[in-house]
Amino acid sequence: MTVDELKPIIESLIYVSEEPISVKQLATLLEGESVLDIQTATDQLAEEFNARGGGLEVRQLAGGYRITTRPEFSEYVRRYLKSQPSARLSLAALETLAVIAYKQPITIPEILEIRGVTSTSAIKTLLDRRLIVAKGHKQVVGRPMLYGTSKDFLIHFGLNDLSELPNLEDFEDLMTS
Amino acid sequence: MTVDELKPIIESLIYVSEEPISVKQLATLLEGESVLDIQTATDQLAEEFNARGGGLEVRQLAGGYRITTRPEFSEYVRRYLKSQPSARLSLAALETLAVIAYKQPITIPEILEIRGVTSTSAIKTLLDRRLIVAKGHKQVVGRPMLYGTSKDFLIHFGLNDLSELPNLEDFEDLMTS
Amino acid sequence: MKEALTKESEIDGDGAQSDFAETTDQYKVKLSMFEGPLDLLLYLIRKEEVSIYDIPIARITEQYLEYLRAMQELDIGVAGEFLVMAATLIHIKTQMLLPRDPDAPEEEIEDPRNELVYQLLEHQKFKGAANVLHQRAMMEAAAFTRASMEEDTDNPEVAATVFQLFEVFKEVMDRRRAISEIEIARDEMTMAEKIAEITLMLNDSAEVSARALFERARSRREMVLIFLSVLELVKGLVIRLTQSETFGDIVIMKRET
Repeated sequence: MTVDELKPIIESLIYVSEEPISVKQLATLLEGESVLDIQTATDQLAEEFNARGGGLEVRQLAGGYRITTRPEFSEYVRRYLKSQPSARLSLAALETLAVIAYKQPITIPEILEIRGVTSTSAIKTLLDRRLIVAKGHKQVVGRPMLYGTSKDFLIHFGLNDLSELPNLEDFEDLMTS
Repeated sequence: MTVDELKPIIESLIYVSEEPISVKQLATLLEGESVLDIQTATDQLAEEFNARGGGLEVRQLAGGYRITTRPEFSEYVRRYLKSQPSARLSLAALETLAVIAYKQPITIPEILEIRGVTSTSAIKTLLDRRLIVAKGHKQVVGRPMLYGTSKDFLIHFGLNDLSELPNLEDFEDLMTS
Repeated sequence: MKEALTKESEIDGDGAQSDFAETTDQYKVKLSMFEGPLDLLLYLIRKEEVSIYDIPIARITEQYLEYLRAMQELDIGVAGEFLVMAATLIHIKTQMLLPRDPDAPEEEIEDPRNELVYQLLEHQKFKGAANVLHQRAMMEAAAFTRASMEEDTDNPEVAATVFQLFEVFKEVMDRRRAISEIEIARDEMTMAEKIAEITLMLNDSAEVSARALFERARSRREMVLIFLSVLELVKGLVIRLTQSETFGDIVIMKRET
């Protein structure tokens, strides 16, 4: 298949996929097509689709592609769906999440050490909202559970991968400046 | 608003709508805009969107508009849907799976004893999805079949081995908070 | 970065910068807003406009303790972590008062505040990161995905994680415990005992009604036990079962040897 023939197929697959769909997943579904062609087709598709200036855009999220509405039309979409923005995370939960995101995999005692307060209820909230996941046990005395961020974390915060997190050192001078 | 300004808004509304959305509904959401303009914008949008020759199209269905994949790509869409291991389980199946995961190898009567309800259809679902496997017969009266979790189970839940299953101590703090 | 700081105080509930509130209620709200001892310390450092790298430890310790006292007076539960930090501050303060070893080379003298400063800086960084995450989540919440394609409301399905799996397991076990507690201190009878009991009954009377036998059971477990015992006795050729009509009562009889 040519790159141009691949594009509409990829568009329909991005559409039906429940989660952002990766080039690797696309390659499995498009057996026999080269990964390079699929990557090229996906890139071109995203560019062309987004150049239309329509209400939708192809975005790169959590290592895959997904079609979403453009943020500037959110007011109308909210009005239509009568949707409330999902419950905000408490400051404690956000700070705990930040520690986990940058220091993963990390145990509860280690989080306590960094934050200076116990974070169990925040951890529970984050687990319930699937923003973090258990990542096995740490091989130390007591074998505490390790936690890390999930795919939902990337999607929730609009990240393609963890490298897109802002550099922690950038926040160093907040107080001293 | 001009017709051109209306188009992307309408596109995003059609995209998020669960049911085909009618011009009348659009007019309610776009209060203050003329129905005629909305009709024109929707017609133009459909024409332009479909002229792209992409994988999606705006279609008129049941008195409203909706975005669907083009029929000619249905084979790929089907392939995608089939590739989904269907991560979702009914609560009955999930409960049964949890009991098997933590108590394996275990027989159906033993699961009944723990859950207090029969689990035969849940067991069948779990076997169909290859999340559990038969692990031989228990050497007691009736030689009931023993069940345990499969390799797919580990993959599905992102575990390296069963020792990584969270245990009670891991969550003691979380449960009480 | 300036922007981030302003934004941060917004999610902070606008606490940190403004002056101390006058009314008790406001005072309470403000005090309970500190996530932990590090938050309170950062607030004090900012309020006193001192450098985080050169904290006037005596002054800050005094203020810190004053806040703890206020929290106690206002009946705001002071978590243990606040007290641990109070102890740390007092310890640092004492160390600062100790005369320095005049012979020790300058670079080898470690400032007793170093560890605390490091902790505060780390904490500050994560607060900044939390703020950025918050902003990103707000932006992301403005982008919508397509509607779900099918809905099965009769059979709500759960997309499970390992954590969910564990929670569900715990629920099942809790439910089971609750049930067994209702089965008032049931006999922990073994199958051997049950078999002996049935054999004894058959010594007393030639025929025993299976229905009667099951009706004596006080729990599901005992019922299962009776059932298994009967099967075991049949297999061991000790008893035989007869049923005169379909769905009729089953009669247990001793097998003649």
